[in-house]
Amino acid sequence: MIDHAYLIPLVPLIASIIVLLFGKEGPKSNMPLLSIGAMGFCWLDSCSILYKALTHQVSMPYPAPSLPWFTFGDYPVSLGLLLDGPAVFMTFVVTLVSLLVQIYSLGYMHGDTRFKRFYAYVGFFTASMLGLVLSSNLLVVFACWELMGVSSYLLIGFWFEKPGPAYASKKAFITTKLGDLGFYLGLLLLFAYAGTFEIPMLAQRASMGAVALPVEVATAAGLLLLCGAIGKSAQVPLFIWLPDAMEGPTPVSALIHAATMVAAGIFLVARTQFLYAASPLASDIVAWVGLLTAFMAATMALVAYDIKRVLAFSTVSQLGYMMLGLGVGAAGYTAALFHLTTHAFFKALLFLGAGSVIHAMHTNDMREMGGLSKKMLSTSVTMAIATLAITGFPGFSGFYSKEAILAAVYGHSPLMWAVALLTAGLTTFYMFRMMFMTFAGNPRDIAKHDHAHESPSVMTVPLWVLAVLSALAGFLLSHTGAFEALVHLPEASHGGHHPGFLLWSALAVFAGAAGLSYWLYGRGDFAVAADLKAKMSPIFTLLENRYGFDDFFLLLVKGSDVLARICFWIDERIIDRVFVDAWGLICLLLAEIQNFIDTLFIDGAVDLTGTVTGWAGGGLRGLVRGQVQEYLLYVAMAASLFAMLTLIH
Amino acid sequence: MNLLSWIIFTPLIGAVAVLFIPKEKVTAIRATALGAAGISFLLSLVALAFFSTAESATGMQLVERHAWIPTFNIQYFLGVDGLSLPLLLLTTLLTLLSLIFSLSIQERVKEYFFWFLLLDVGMLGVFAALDLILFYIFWELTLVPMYFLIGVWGGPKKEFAAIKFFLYTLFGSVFMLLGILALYFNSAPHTFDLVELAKMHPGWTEHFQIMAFLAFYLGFAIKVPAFPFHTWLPLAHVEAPTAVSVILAGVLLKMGGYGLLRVSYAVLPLGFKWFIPYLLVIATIGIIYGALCAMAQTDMKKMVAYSSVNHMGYVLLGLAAVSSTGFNGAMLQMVAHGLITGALFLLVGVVYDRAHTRDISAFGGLAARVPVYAGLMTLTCFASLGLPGLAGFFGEFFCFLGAFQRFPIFAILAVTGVLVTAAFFLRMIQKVFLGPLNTKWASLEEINARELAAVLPLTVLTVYLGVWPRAALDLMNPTINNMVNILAPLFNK
Amino acid sequence: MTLTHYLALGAGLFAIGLFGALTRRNVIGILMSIELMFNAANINFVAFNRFLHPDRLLGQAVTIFNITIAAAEVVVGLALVLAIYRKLNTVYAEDYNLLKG
Amino acid sequence: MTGIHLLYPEILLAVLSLLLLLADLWTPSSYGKGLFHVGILCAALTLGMIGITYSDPALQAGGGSSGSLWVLDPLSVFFKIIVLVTTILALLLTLDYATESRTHLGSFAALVMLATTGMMLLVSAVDLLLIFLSLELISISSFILAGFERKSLKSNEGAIKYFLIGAFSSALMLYGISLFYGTTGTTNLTALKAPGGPVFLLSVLLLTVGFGFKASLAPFHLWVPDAYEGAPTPVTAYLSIAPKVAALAVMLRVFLVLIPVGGLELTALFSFLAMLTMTVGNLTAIFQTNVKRLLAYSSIAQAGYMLIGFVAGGKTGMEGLLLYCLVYVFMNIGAFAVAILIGNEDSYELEAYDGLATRNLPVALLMSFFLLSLAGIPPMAGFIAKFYVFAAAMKEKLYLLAAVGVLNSVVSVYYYLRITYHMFFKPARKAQPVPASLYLYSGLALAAAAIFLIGLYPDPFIAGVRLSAQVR
Amino acid sequence: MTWVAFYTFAVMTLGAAFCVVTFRNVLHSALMLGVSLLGVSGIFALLGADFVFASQILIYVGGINVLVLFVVLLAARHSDLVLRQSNAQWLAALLVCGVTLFGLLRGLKAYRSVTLAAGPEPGTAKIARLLLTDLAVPFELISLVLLAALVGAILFSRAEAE
Repeated sequence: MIDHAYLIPLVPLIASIIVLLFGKEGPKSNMPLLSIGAMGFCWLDSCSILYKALTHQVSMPYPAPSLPWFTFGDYPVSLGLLLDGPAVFMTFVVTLVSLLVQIYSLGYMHGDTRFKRFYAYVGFFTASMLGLVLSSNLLVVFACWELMGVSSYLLIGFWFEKPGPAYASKKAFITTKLGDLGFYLGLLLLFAYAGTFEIPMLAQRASMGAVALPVEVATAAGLLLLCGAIGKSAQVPLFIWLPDAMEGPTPVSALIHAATMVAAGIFLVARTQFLYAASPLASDIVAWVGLLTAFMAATMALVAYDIKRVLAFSTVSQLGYMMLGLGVGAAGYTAALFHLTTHAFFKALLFLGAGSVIHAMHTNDMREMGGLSKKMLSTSVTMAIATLAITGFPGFSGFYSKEAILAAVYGHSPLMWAVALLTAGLTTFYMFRMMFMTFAGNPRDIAKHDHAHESPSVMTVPLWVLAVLSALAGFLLSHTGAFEALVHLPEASHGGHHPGFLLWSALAVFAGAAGLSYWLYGRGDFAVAADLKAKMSPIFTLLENRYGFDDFFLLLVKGSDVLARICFWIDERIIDRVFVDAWGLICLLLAEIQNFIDTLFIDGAVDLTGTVTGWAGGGLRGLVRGQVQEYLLYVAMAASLFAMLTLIH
Repeated sequence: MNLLSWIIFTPLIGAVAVLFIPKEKVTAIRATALGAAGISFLLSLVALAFFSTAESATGMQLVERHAWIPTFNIQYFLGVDGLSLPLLLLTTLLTLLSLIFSLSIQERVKEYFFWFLLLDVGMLGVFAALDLILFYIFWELTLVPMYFLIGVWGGPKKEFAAIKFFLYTLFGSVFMLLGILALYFNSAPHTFDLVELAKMHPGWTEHFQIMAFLAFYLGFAIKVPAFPFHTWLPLAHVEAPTAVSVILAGVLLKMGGYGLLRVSYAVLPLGFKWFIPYLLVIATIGIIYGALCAMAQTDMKKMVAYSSVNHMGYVLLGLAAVSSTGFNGAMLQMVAHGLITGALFLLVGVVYDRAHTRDISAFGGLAARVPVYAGLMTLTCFASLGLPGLAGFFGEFFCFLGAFQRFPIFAILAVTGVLVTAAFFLRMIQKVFLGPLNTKWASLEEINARELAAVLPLTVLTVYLGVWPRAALDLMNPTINNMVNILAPLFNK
Repeated sequence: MTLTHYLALGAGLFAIGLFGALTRRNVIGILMSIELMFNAANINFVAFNRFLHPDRLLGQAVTIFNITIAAAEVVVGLALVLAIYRKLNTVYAEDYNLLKG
Repeated sequence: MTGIHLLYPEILLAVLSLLLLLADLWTPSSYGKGLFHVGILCAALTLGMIGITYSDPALQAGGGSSGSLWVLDPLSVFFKIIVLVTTILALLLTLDYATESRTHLGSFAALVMLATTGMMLLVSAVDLLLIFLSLELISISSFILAGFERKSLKSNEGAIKYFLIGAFSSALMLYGISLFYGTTGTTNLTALKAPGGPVFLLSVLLLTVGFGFKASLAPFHLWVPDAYEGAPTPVTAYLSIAPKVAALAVMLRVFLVLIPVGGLELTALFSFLAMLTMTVGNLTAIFQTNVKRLLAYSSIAQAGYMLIGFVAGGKTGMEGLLLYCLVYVFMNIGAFAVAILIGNEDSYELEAYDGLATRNLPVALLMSFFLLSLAGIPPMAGFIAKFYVFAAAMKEKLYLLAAVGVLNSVVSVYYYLRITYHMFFKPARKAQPVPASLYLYSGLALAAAAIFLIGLYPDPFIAGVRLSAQVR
Repeated sequence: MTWVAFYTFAVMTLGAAFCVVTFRNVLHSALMLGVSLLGVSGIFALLGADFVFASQILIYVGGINVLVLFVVLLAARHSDLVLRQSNAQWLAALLVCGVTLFGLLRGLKAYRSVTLAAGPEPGTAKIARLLLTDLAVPFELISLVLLAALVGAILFSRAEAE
């Protein structure tokens, strides 16, 4: 199957087009099954590829055939695949998460009037991501990148009748597009220097040193691509779209946060690692952006009450982690991609679980929840597993990946490590806060609580599958060394030894944060928390306002609106006037000259003013007033002019 | 008469035939017009089949040459190459589709189709003519029908729009005529033959080339329209009937870009070279400024019109690059813009026919009521904002790529226009299609078969060219490579 | 007596005629002034003929033609004046201003 | 009398017009229309006569002997034909013209023929005396024709203004001729010595006044709108073409001799005159609301374009001028024909054209073609004509003149299109269709066919023009 | 002796001409025109142009001037005598005339040295020969002009009622 790996993005794409164009729309449409089937096929295919890769039946990167696409000038461009370790793992994760999300959605989206269309979009979304992951051509990567932007636009705004989603989808698209401009320019820059879009060829060129690819170019290109990643992966300062993107259906959030959209940015930076390797400056900036994002997002999650927003901020924070990892060298590279994989599982699980809760409660607000563990056992248990995984509880998958990143960061800069560790503590705190507020204690909204019930098995089964993976994936992949074997940079040193206190400090932070969370939120009433909030309201407000980034961007939008209006005003009032009315002006001028001459000579001293006003509007017609002797005068003037002319000669 | 003549003059035959059908027989008139445009389109497909896309096929193909006015060595000289054929195809296709869309015209049908077919003749001729005088005659031939089409069947300010269009473009083209004459009298032997003239630039001083270039540029820039000569465009587009807006945006603007490549660049390279810095500034301003102006609009059609200013800015940017990449981009962008903006105008026309308003804020939530229409519109908007996978992307991309290779600063500045484009299109979608359904339009009808027949081919082609750009690139690339290579020593100095 | 004397006389007559044609309000006055201009030309013809080209009496012959032409013009002009006078009851040129613009 | 045989056509026409006058005197007024047809026939006969005269090589040989007052060369034949064609067309138009009194149609025809005789002599004349007398014959006939509608005050007023300016410029011209005679000792152009000097120059310039008056060049054009508006419309059509064309022809002939002989540098002056004429004509036309007046200003502007060909000079310029004259005949006659139709039906105001496209589409379309041809839009003949003169200007490197010319053609489009605006864009004020007679239709069709033929296949016409652009 | 005659006639011509253009009463103007034309005929006589002299008196003074007088009388109103007879553009006209005269005189100064070589001789026969040979066509043409003028005069001055 590996020779036909191109089917992996292609099959869902075709399925999605079939579903969209030919399927019957309606709550009871059968078309979702086609979509799920297609994704299942892809998953199996990716499984087989992964299996072959893990068992070394094929060598990575695998030379897949490519298809000539088009030629412009003297540059041929082809459609090719880059099947290497990260791609194979990513494919597996994406297909699996997408498959589970789609199955889950059978329950979650059941009864929606645009049931079929949802699947078409999700299929398209996944296909774009798969194309991005697998393509060897940076141009195709960009294309898929943009298509993903569109799919997210469509899915976030899926319930477009409500103003919220309609606005959020636009915001997501524009914000990411802002980052995409960086990607776009980076692409232009790389092509301008290298004359190719092929990632392997670019990498090869970068490996040839500064002669082939000057450091400044590498830095510039790296930073420009980073802009793209910042947009897509919701890093500071472009993270603002992600919390709003929660307006979409929850399965979509799961997909976006776990496997597709936001992962793409991380994956892009990983794919173009060679640029950052060539430019320490760019690499450092990547790390700092990641760190800053991780920390800021974690702080913002502390004060969120919307269950999905908490998760959204946590995603941003985790993505910051990954970015941080990518910025700290070869060890970080492997760790970041590992975290990307494990994060996919537990974040998907968290969102799907949250979806289950929302499905039951018909609200997102955690203050109206509480005590759900009794009513929704599967959900609460699986969510708990995911929480342990994300907080890095030993043995769960997050533990391995996060520790790896922390270790890599420590090796790079202890200061960064300290901040990252603090962030991990914050993560633990707000995740437990979420769990406590949702599932523990007594119900705070009785009516909704009474109404709530466990979700159907079509929704819970995917939860359990993901729960198993969240629990075990880290252990399996890390201990067997399978992941590192496939995903590593050439210069990476294997099995580096880390000081023991890294682990202990992490565990201590975990324990402290979890305890604090229990003290504040786990005991039924939030009196202490409320008190704290009242005391530190400026900080809370700042956090709730997301450090003012939203306002800043709103200002930007307003500013561009004003600019647009100014431009239009200039267009209508000035440019149009100048180039169109100029004719009129010339005519008027001629008429005025004419008037002047007339007034001067013809009227003599007789009623000068009256004539001027009388003729002002007359234009050249003033010349022909029907007075025959004036006509004669013009002729005579010409004649006398002639007489003078002869004298000059 | 060979194939190209037939393509050009079939609509003329149709027009004359329409003139002789009594005006009461509306169906016969429509059938004749559609038939003529259809045959012309089919013949252009035949031309495509005969057209060689081999790397070596850089010359003119399907050439037809007769002496016409020997006194001035004016010839009836037609031919196509990679520059003209795509635009020729675009013209025949858009004309056919516009005519299909125009079947709903009820008022003065006979005149309408007569003028429309006459317009077609002019446009096709411009792209096929290789003699400058012939080129000029066809160029001017488009003005009159356009004037009538806007003036009779247009919107509230149609008369003003029509005359403004006519005078503005005529103002440009008369200077082009002077440029043509200057070329003629400075060539030895005197000729209007574009192919011959393209070989004569070594004998001309830079000063002469600059002056002649400016004369031509005025004509082309107004047509493109390049900042600051664009102000006729929003008015003309807004006031013109839908099908005419399609032609105006889809074909007429391309004549400017085509002329810049075919005449200004190929015949007057030193003038072109001298102008590049200015062209860059103009293109960049056009891109950003056009997009910003579009953002300020509340009228959908006007917004699309200003977006044309923005998109043709990309074309100019690509031209300023003077490389295969840039030229390919410019050509591709022109074709794509023809398809996409054509579709956009048709779609705006669809809703206008029903709602009698184009005010963006007058709508809301239409996606729920008219999903097919909304889908098509959304797709087209995305194509227009340059989404990969749709036709708009590659043209834009190559334009930027070409420009970036030589003038990165301008490319970087201009890229911001892309963002603004996205912003105003998405805002339009949001306000018109998303959100709660405005109850005023609760009974709005879905797009009908006639309109679909006009729009769908464009949509399909938009997707096709977006996925498989070589369909167009293979046609253009040999010619463009040749053009660039011939003059490369001049420009790379 | 030099030729210039005669020519200056012609020029003077011409200028006076010109002035009259430009300023007389009465159409008949204008007509008379134009006659003066014709006469100025005639003086020139005859004078030139006499002084510079006496071998052939072309100048005098032309003068004969001019006198005849002047007569013809006056006839038509006066008829027109009478015709319009019958309708408008005025001979002042500035009153003929129906056509303008 | 050497070479009198060359004037047989003129003599024939003069005699015929005298006979017509006599016939008009002795026949009852109801026969007027019949006499009119006879007049047309006479003009046609003369046209045939030209053919015979010119095709006989034996007769040709004697033409243009030194000292003769007239020559018969291709140039004069060309213009004679043009003038005669115009005469015939204008007379045909008169048949459709609804005048308040249809009496004296015979005299009318005779006067037109007399004027035509004058023009035919004018284009052949190589002697300033003959030129002056021919001009006077044209003028006096034209004055009468302009005032032919005796009951119309406008007609009277137009005629008297026309007369006053005509007589005035005659006087100026005559003074010029007197100076010319003084400096050269002759009025003949064929055997001219090179005199030079300021007086000679002044005489030439005063001659220009006379020609400029007839050709309606600015600033000698001011009578044009008034006379044209007042005159009966067929006369307007006739006056707007024939005298103008003939005057330009004689200008061409005179200056072709004078400029080399006198060593004159008049290009700048005539360039200026051309630019002024075009600009004044066009800019003023924009404000007109009366179609006759509008066409009057347009004809002034057209004279400006023709003058470009004259200024450019050389072979191309001459050919351009000739071609322009040829084309101008058809497009202007066509436009006036429609004006007569609408004038009969309603009025000469622009509002009368409202919605003509819905009332009579063919006429509206044809009118648009004539107007666009006047504006110089391809593929109508007006474009070829403009192209030719602009080409001549560019060839002589008169860039400013060419630029002003093309800009003017843009301005002119504005007012030409104003008529189409009324015809096509405005709703009709009356519903019933506009009837048109067969005469008018055939006249329109002929003119339209001519402008399209010349526009699309100009080669034979250019060849003809090239043959004609020869003087002896 | 010649110069006395010349200046007499010149003063007569110019003075009368000046009166023609300035007199308020048109009738006086018309009479003054006759005087001026007579002066011109005197100049012709001085120049030895006998036939022209005769023609001038016969046609101009005897014909044209009488005709003018007729029309002046026909088309006269009482109010004419009290109204201004020159229009508002006299200043411009004066300027133009001054410039023209200045230009003309400067140009014509060149002939200051030209004086008469021989005395006059009768020219009538010569003119007649000229008119009937070389200038026969113009001579015939003038008859056409006169005819046209005649037709016009009849047409315009015929009574309305018909």
